[in-house]
Amino acid sequence: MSDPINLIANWLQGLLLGLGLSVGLTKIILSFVGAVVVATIGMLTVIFLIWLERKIAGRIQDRLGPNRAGPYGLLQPFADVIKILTKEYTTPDGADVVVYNIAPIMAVASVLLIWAVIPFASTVVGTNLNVGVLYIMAVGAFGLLSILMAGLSSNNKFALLGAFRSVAQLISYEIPMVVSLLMPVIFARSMGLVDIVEAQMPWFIILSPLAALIFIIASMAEVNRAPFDLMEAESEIVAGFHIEYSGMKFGMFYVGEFLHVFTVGALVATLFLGGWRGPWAEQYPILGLIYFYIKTFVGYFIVAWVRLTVPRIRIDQMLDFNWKFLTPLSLVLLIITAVLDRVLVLVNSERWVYSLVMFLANILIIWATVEVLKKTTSKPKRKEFPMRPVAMAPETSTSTEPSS
Amino acid sequence: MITLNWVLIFSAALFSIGLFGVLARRNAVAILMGIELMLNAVNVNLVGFWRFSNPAVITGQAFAVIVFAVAAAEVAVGLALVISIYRRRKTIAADDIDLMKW
Amino acid sequence: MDNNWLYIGLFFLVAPLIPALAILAPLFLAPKKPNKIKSQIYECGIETYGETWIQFKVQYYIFALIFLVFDIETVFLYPWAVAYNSLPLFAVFEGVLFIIILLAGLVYVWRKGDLEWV
Amino acid sequence: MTGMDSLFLIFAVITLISAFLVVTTKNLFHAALWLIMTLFGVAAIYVLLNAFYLAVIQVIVYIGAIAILMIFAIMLTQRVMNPSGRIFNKNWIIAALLGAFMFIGLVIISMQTGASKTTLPQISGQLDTVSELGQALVSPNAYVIPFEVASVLLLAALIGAIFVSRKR
Repeated sequence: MSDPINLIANWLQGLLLGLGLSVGLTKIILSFVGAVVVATIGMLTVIFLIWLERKIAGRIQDRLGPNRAGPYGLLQPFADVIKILTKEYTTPDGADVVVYNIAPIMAVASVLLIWAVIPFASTVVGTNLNVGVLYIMAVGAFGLLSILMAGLSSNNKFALLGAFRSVAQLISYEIPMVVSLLMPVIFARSMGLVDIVEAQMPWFIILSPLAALIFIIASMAEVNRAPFDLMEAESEIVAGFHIEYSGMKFGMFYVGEFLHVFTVGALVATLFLGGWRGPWAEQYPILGLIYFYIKTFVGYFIVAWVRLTVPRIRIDQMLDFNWKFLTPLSLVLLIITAVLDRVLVLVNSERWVYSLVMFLANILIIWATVEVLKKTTSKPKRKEFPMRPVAMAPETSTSTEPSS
Repeated sequence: MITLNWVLIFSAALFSIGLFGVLARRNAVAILMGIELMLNAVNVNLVGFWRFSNPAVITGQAFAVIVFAVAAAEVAVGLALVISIYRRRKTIAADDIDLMKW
Repeated sequence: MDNNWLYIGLFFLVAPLIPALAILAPLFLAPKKPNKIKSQIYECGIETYGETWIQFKVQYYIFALIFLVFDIETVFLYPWAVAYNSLPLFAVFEGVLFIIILLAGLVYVWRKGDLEWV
Repeated sequence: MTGMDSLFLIFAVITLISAFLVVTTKNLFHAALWLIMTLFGVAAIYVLLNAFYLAVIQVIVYIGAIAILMIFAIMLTQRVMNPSGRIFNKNWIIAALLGAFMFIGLVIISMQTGASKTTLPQISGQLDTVSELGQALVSPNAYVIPFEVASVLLLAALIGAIFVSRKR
């Protein structure tokens, strides 16, 4: 009973083979069922996540969050789903109807596709692609495309502006993301996510905390969450690329965004926090699944926390931060990691020495970066105003009457 | 049973469609799209020859990777030229851009 | 072609199917009473003014250009990283040289002021 | 192996139809979307031919970068929704004939070689093409010179393209 998921899969396989189906067809049907289950669980998680995030937001902003529908407002997301299902669709005049309708589908699909390569536990693995990490980046291209399609087909200026802004942001932050993902690949000598999880004898966040940090920041920009939510920017361009969408079509963009944040949590867990690894995870794969979900929620919580704490940045700051800080930093980190790795392997050091040197090198880079930033950045010059009394004590107010 | 010929015919068709696009379209961006199609056809050929001759020798894939880099450079410079021409002449129709004809 | 990609291929079928079903459901559940005003383009409550396809800054294109070059070069580093164990020392420095050329490009566009959003 | 054959045919037909629409669609934004469809079909064919790394970078580079760049250029240069004027130039019939001759000629040439008899060789299970490619691209007796030259070429393209498109 240590592995209920594979038990069910084996039972299903036996059942299908018993029905007289061929081996190849059975494999296809099993893969199909697996894909449907993984995708459906992803979608259902979102319903819970929306409630969770609203609760966290409430707590951080010193209010209650949803608390009317059901205990602790747990039924609130279901009420929202029912509401959004019965909303009318409006299609704007002059919209490019086919493209307009495909865009929200692609937005969700591009995120769901990432779940195809994530290992949930030691035995529950969809696939182990030998190009897994690059597959994740490739699927991200479809998300980019969905935003562009939504913005260009809506026949709306705000949508167009939002789409262009967000594409500029997404493509910029893809560079540090790709480079930071090279670090786990160098450590694991493989692009397959299963291999990467199995190689994490100390977790990769210990080997390269800076890479994890860069990855989290870059993916925060990739999911368009505050502080990088320029493309929505309610106060500037109303809602950005999905302004003309209503009802479930808008809901799909919303779901896509939440699911993407959760997926980022899963990627952080898989690539840097050891995936399903933990005590007794090899013997009892179901434990690995639980560890994986806990780590995913940790990653998710970090992203949500930053979103609720930090204000939105301007577009020039966003681009400067990426091109003048994150990209050079990640490239320098890559050079140092590559050279150090080769040197440490050449002197044939122990695993703990390797980890310690890598960790110290990362800390050193962070320290040096902070020092360089202190030296080079100047504080924004604000106009100095003379000190003026705001309120005056009653006895002095008559003598120092302002001249104005 | 799939043979090398299938891949070759497919890439020949892709190449010919791209060639037609390059020669017949008026819009300069569309011409660049045609060139992309032709480069893709070349890549399909390279991969096909790699797969059907000796997969242990990686030459075909290495060539295809270099073609990727060349295609990217070509698109970057080509589109920059198109934008520059548009800014001066307010058109990107290829048969209107005849400044250097004689 | 191996079985891993069969699963990926099926995922490519399933992943669009679920949101497509969710989008189709309101066609049976939701009211449908379109009118002229409802389907107007939203523009903060005023009537639509001018053309939608406005001219954009060339800056967007320049950033996309820088992205294209960097994206390709970083993607080429992945096979190098995968093969890291079996590389000779010379090859490691080839990779580092590659990254340095990349950094030189970044320094160039930075110096020339093309990274400024003006 | 009939499954693979039919998959190849399906992807090939989808790709060729989209490619045809790329060169004949009037609306350039739609043409770009069809181009993306074509490139995706080519990526699927790479997967069928076991070139996984190429399939993935096909999507990353072509769809994620080149197609986006094209859409940006379209937005910068033309009113897409109201395309005016003809699609083709005066010589389009000659171009079509030339394309058809090219196709027929290539098919005849490939028929005359032994290509129609070359079947898929088996790939051994432990052949890791990504790792092989990584070694080939940086090892001195293989492709290190093209690899480094490609990076210099991209750098030159970056500098040149920015110089041309910059506002003066």
